[in-house]
Amino acid sequence: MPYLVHSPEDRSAMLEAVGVREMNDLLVDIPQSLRLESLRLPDGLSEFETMAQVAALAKRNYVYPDRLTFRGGGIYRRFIPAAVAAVTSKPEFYTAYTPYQAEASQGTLQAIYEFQTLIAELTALDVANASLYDGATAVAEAAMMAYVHTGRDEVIVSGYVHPEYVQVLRAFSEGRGIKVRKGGEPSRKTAAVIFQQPDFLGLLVDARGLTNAAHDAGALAIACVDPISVAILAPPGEYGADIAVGEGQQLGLPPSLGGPHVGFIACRRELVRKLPGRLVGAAHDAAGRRGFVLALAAREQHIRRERATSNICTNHSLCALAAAVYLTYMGPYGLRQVAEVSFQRAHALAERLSSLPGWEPVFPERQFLSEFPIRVPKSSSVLKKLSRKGILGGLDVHRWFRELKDVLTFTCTEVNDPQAMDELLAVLRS
Amino acid sequence: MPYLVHSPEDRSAMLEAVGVREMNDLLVDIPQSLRLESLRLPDGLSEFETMAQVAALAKRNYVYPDRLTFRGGGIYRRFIPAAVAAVTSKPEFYTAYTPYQAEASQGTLQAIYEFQTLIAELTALDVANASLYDGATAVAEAAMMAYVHTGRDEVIVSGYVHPEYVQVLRAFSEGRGIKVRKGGEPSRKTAAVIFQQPDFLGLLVDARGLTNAAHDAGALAIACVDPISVAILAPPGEYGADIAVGEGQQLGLPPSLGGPHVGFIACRRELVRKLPGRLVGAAHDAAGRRGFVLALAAREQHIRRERATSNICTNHSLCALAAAVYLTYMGPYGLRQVAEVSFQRAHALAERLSSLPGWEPVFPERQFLSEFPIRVPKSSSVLKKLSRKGILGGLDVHRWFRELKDVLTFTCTEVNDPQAMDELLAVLRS
Amino acid sequence: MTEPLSFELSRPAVDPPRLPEADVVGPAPADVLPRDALRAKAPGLPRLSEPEIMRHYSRLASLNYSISENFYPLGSCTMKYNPVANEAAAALPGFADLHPYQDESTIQGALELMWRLEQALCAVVGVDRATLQPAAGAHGEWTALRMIRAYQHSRGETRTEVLVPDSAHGTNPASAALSGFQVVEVKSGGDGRISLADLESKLSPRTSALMLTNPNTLGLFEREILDIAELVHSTGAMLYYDGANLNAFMGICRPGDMGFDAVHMNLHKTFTTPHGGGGPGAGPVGVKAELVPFLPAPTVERKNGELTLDYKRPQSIGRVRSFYGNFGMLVRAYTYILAMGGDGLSQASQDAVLSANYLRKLLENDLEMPHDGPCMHEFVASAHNLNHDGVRALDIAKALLDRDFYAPTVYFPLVVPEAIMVEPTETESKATLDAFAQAVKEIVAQARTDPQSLHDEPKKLPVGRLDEVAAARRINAYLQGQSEDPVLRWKAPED
Amino acid sequence: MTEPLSFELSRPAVDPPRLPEADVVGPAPADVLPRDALRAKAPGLPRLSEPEIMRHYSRLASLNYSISENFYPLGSCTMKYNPVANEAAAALPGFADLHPYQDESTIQGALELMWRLEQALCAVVGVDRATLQPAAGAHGEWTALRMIRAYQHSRGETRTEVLVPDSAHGTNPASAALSGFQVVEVKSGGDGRISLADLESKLSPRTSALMLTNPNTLGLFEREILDIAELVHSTGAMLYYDGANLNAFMGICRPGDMGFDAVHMNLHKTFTTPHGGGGPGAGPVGVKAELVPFLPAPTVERKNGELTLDYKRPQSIGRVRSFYGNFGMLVRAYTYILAMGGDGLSQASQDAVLSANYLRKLLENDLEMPHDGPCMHEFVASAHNLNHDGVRALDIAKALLDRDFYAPTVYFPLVVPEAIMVEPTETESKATLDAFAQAVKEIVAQARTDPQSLHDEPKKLPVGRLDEVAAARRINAYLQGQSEDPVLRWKAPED
Ligand SMILES: Cc1ncc(COP(=O)(O)O)c(C=O)c1O
Ligand SMILES: Cc1ncc(COP(=O)(O)O)c(C=O)c1O
Repeated sequence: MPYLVHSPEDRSAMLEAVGVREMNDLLVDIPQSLRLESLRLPDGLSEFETMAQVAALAKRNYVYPDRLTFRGGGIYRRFIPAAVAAVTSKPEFYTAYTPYQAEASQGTLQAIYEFQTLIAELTALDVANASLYDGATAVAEAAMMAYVHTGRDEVIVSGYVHPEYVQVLRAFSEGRGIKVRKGGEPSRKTAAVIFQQPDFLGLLVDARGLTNAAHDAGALAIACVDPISVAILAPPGEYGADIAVGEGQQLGLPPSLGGPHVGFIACRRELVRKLPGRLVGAAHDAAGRRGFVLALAAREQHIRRERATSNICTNHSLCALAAAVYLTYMGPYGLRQVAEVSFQRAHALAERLSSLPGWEPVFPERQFLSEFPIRVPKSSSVLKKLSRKGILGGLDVHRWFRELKDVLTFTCTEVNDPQAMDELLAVLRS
Repeated sequence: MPYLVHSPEDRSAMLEAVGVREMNDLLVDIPQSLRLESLRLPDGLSEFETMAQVAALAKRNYVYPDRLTFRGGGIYRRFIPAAVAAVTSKPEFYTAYTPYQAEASQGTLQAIYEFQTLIAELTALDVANASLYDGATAVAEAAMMAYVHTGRDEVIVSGYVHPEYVQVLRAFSEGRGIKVRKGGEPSRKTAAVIFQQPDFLGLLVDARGLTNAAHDAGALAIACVDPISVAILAPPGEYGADIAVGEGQQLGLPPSLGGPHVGFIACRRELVRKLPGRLVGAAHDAAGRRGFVLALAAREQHIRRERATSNICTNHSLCALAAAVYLTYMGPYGLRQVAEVSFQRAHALAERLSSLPGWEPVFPERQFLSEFPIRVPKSSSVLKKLSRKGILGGLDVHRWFRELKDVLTFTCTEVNDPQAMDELLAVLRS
Repeated sequence: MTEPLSFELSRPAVDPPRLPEADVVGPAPADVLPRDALRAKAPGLPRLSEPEIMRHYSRLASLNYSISENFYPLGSCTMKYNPVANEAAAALPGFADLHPYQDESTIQGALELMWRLEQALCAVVGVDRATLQPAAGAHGEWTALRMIRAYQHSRGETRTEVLVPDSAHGTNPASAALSGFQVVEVKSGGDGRISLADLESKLSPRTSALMLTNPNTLGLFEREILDIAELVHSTGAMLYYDGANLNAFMGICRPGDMGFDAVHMNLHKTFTTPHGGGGPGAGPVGVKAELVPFLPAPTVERKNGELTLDYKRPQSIGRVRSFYGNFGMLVRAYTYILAMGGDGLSQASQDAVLSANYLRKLLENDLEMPHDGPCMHEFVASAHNLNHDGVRALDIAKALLDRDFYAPTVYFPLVVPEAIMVEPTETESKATLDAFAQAVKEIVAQARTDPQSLHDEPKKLPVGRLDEVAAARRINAYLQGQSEDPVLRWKAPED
Repeated sequence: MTEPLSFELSRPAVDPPRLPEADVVGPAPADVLPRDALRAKAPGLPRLSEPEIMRHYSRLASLNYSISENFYPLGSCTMKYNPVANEAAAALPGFADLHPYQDESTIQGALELMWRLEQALCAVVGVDRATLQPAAGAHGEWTALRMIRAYQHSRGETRTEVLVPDSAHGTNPASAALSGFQVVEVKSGGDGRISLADLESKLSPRTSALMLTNPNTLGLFEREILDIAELVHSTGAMLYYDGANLNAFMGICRPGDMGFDAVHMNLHKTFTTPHGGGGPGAGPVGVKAELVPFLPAPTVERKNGELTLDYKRPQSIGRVRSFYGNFGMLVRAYTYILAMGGDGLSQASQDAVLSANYLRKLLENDLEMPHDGPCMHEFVASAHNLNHDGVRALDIAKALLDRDFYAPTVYFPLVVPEAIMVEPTETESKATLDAFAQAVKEIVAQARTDPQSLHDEPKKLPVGRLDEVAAARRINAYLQGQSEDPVLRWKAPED
């Protein structure tokens, strides 16, 4: 059978060595009443038939070409260098476990150490961890940090933060008995002010102002940032935010219906002991050679158990590796160009869309980078029309925000060439 | 620029170290009259744009689904285990050179040694080489061996040998002044009798009889065999052929419009010194550890120069590796099942096709394995009709053989499920 | 050979990669954005060419042990072979290029896959429905506890305690605490199994749930599982199954039949999705009927042929992750289940158990076996017998690395001193198990004759034992502001 | 660590892989085929499970040095970085799954790619048309000579000799002989370049062609190339360019402009298609107008927008390979050319030349430099200066392996004793070149102080120096029937 290695001879030799007559003799501890005849599942298939069935399922999905995808909402189509998959598909990386034995895991450990450094540089904060599950749980983990650090049990979510992130934050907070408030002024009861920059609609928020307000109330400022945007925008560290989190999908990972991707978290030196998850640090051997090890493990569940900063164990290392390769490929100037090309195209598109009859910008007074909200005559028919032509139009945000009826957020990146925009407008005008 | 590593600083530092002022000082030996301003080629593109252009070209080809591909003629759609690409895509294999430094190339050398053994086992001959370009050049190289070995300058091509192989054989022979005869009895002038089993039409030939006839005339018998077929059919070694050659595409390689694939060649002990190309053998180090090295190099161009057995240098190692993985995955029983499933399906299809009005078998008295010729009312319209429904019908062999007007050769393998045959017949009946 | 950091290889003037130009007339950020919204200092990313980057990561890869090249008997982690076909499946554009906010009508294939996977997982563990949202096992534990709590709330109960055996994995108590429960530890008896007496004494109306893995982390099947279930249920509490050890009995028995109300599964253990050096994984949670209303939203539902995402679940605990979970991992696990089938999965668990017992047998005279066999898919030995030679479990682990084997899990579970936890899995050959046993025997012999030399291992790896204590000291110094070297990240010398 | 052979790992009763069943009613082979047509003895293929197979090949891979992890300064082989994007391009189903006998109307994209690649190659080397059929450089050499011969035949000439410099690669004379020519060697002069005097003396009405590579295998540009061309053409002979060294001057000059009539290119050198441990490569041949009628059939032609394969070429030398050449390699090379562009290719050659001269400079005091610089993309040094210490080029090569570098080409070209041929290529960083030079310096120093120790290297690799002489002896014994151990293949002990 596929992936099994023992031959019948091997099995009987092993049973004999163990000193039992048959397999059942090894299962004596299992109450007879629990024993199954077999699983209610079909028998296995050959690899050929397996792949044919799986491919048939894949074919039943419609893949919008990247250049005709103008929908974001937290997941974006971007250019992914072939180098990324070439590295993450190396079995030495993807078939290794969490690097408990440092000497035999230097590849993974050093890659994580580089990832931590890259995230710290992007966010301009002191220390980043090895990864979290996604942007949503990263926001929640940051809130837990603030709760523990301040001893206060309320967090304020300011403005249009990704609605699914807020939902996850609520689920986490409920367990800990933390109140999640939408908006409002921070007070002495406030553990943290959480904002997203740019926000879920793509618009810039006054990160500096929000950070200062939080600090004035003795609360922490938690910035949820787009990792590409900080090539242009002031990073959390520059305006004094205490914790930066975000979703790393744009750093070399395909959309894949929403996962697996990678959450990142970075913080100021004072908060490092509160960080959730793995941390890799540099160490040396007796010969003075530098190597890397899992560090500050005393924060973690396998040591601290119920008093751990988080329950996270398996995280998203391989996605962090992808992000590290992506950021190393781009370098500071490549990343900036990606951000600027997206910015310029999005602004060009915004202008062209605004010129359509009945289309008008929402919050025209606010700035944006590469994603923006626009009110359209009838969102559903607009999207249907585009979809019929193989174009994935903007995201209808009304499903989360009552006040934003018929508002679509459009996004542009380096994959949406000008011709693609022309096609988009042609369809809309038709 | 892509794939270049030097920064401007690096370049000037290196120029300085060399002791010249500018690049041109290193190109002084090139006559001024030859110097170019630049290449008449467009400037380079980003990887994103490059891949977009290449993908656009790929999209302009129609890919017939494997299950609906009933055309062979030397290249076949078969199940390729994912294991094959997983191995051949390892950079340690595909970015290495010919293993001149044995100690640092044991991976490649051992893989080739295993390939040589696998081919020797398949053909039931003594020794096989490290690979040749393809089946066609393998036939030609075998003929050269016979020419040198016997000192005779005529080779007989018996029956329906792949027409392109024969064309390549002619091109090679012309250079050496060897006469290529189609059919006829071998004589004292004959260096070798070359036949294909099964032949180009898929039909079995009397390999044993042809071999004996060749031997009676003091000529060598060269069998060009389908590497899957020998799981069922007597292999060349069993009926006494001196040299076995063939095309290895079916052993784990995608059709890829005809290449790269791999030619194989195996022979009896007496002929080993005449073999073209690389040979890997076992050797030992001072500590008695077994390793592998390039062997009998004295046959080859880099030592023997104009007296070499062949001019081949770079061969098709990576394709040979693919074949080795494929054969190891299949094992003797897997390979036999692949051959038998193809056999049974082909025979079922032949019967169903013969029942169509105006369709009749060609050479009904002859046996076949998984490919067979059949005469149809009007080949061109049959194929058009099928193609319109996304089915790649049989191969029209009339283009090579005048006598075979309106004859199509159909092939079946484990990828052509019965439903695919139903679809084929439904279209033909419609 | 060690490898410099990408930051150390970086050179200031290396060309950035070629990237598309905007090709539109539009403002540059600096033209429209307020000065103070702009980044002041460029991030210190390395600047390298593609050939340098690829070689850098190729060399890093070569510094790793991994299942692809090494036996990886890491107890509790089920490091089995990761089929390459799974990777090909997940890479299909029809999966990898799907946007999570596409219209449901355009992702019917993906929803069908999730639906079928849920069905298959439910069949394997014997529950009614499952959520595929959790990203890992710990995430699944917490999700399950949230559901149990919501269920009890809905019945007007406020239960504040979760019972966790002393042999449990650290994520169990951590997940319980994260969900707002008090953690109450339950002792193991001398036979390595949970003590019913102690359990009974800890059970109370305050008890919300008992978290259990079976076989437990000692690799022993909880014989009295039915009595345990009865006890727990009789107090109105629920029984939670930590599925990390599911590889022990697929097709042999089912947690659902044992009385477990909620079960998490580690697709990255039992169902061969790769560990990735520490994730991503996937931790679906299966539940019995009474917990179904509380599953995270959305669930996948089949409505007259069409598959839809159901968000209208009034009693749902809400969302535990963005979108629909680690979809790419779900594709891999589904592909594996298709290939294995019910027959293959059953044989896999039987082989896993057989291999563990075989290896245990080979080693029983070399290491201490604190508990009687038979074991299930793994066993826990102890290096306690070598302590008088000054040799510890850690030394055994490091010595194994020098012999091309990864090390077993050591010092877990905590209830066994000098624990060495070995899980061979069904995808390691008898020859490999024999070689591993041979290596352990040699190391034990060496411990007797020359214990000191073991402290110097590993010798053959790119680095020797790394001084974690010194590293921790330097980290503390940084965190206390006594040093500017963060240790937890690279910092440019000039900074 | 060495790895057993797959045959040695094999076990008799391992399950064969799951494969599709026939699912049709049809006869089995034995039912219809005559007994004596059937195979008597099953082939001795190994029987292993997929996990064992994957680990086997993963371990074999780890025994290789390769560009991906090691500097590979193998002279004449242009071991440059192989872009990963090329691999992704060739794997596109729109290329990989095309049947060679599909109707032309269904492969227009593929034909367009071949057409554009031909155009680009012609632009780089300065010729009129090219064939993409040859599978490698040697195959291209032979193809070109066939064309030259056919051309001369068509003009009623019978020229029987091909001139080949003594510094030429072995494939040159071998290809000439294979095409039925006498090979006449032309001597190099003291400056390492071809001796015009000697050339003149060898040229005659019998001369069909002169095969030349420029820069020659010593890495030196043939300054007098224009005079050479004039001389050759004046006798009515043709000039053939061995394109193995094309990496030296893309965008700087062109063989066509130098007067070469036919040119082969190694796409697996200059155009980054991977070497694959010894192929597959691709050796297109470009020709001037007068040779175009003789190109192998089919050629790709553009007829009013449509691309077609032209088989009707009365004067063609025929076919040199089945189908249309190594198409998958053509895709890779075209992808590379698109990404590099004219500007990139020109810079690549300049960097290759700069790097070679830089490295040559670093080593000029350690190794003998038999010829004056500047060199082009590679240079040939000599270990002659170390012979009195009993140290040979081979020792330097082996010692480099112990320092994580692959070795340069040694003992080629034959005109330099103890030749060490170094080609760094443009994709190796200055840091790598510096480290390599440092290693050579250390080895040379070691040769002076402790020459004996060099003979024992390599020490760090899975095997030490292998005794090829003993192996050759055993092979001879087998070939002469004095032994039953073939050495050139594994044989089952019981056989
Ligand atoms: C027994 C046990 N429970 C829970 C977990 C946690 O699973 P994960 O690492 O996927 O969060 C693990 C894995 O390490 C485990 O071994
Ligand atoms: C100078 C020279 N000519 C010809 C060849 C032959 O090329 P190939 O190995 O592709 O047949 C080579 C490659 O080794 C070479 O270096």
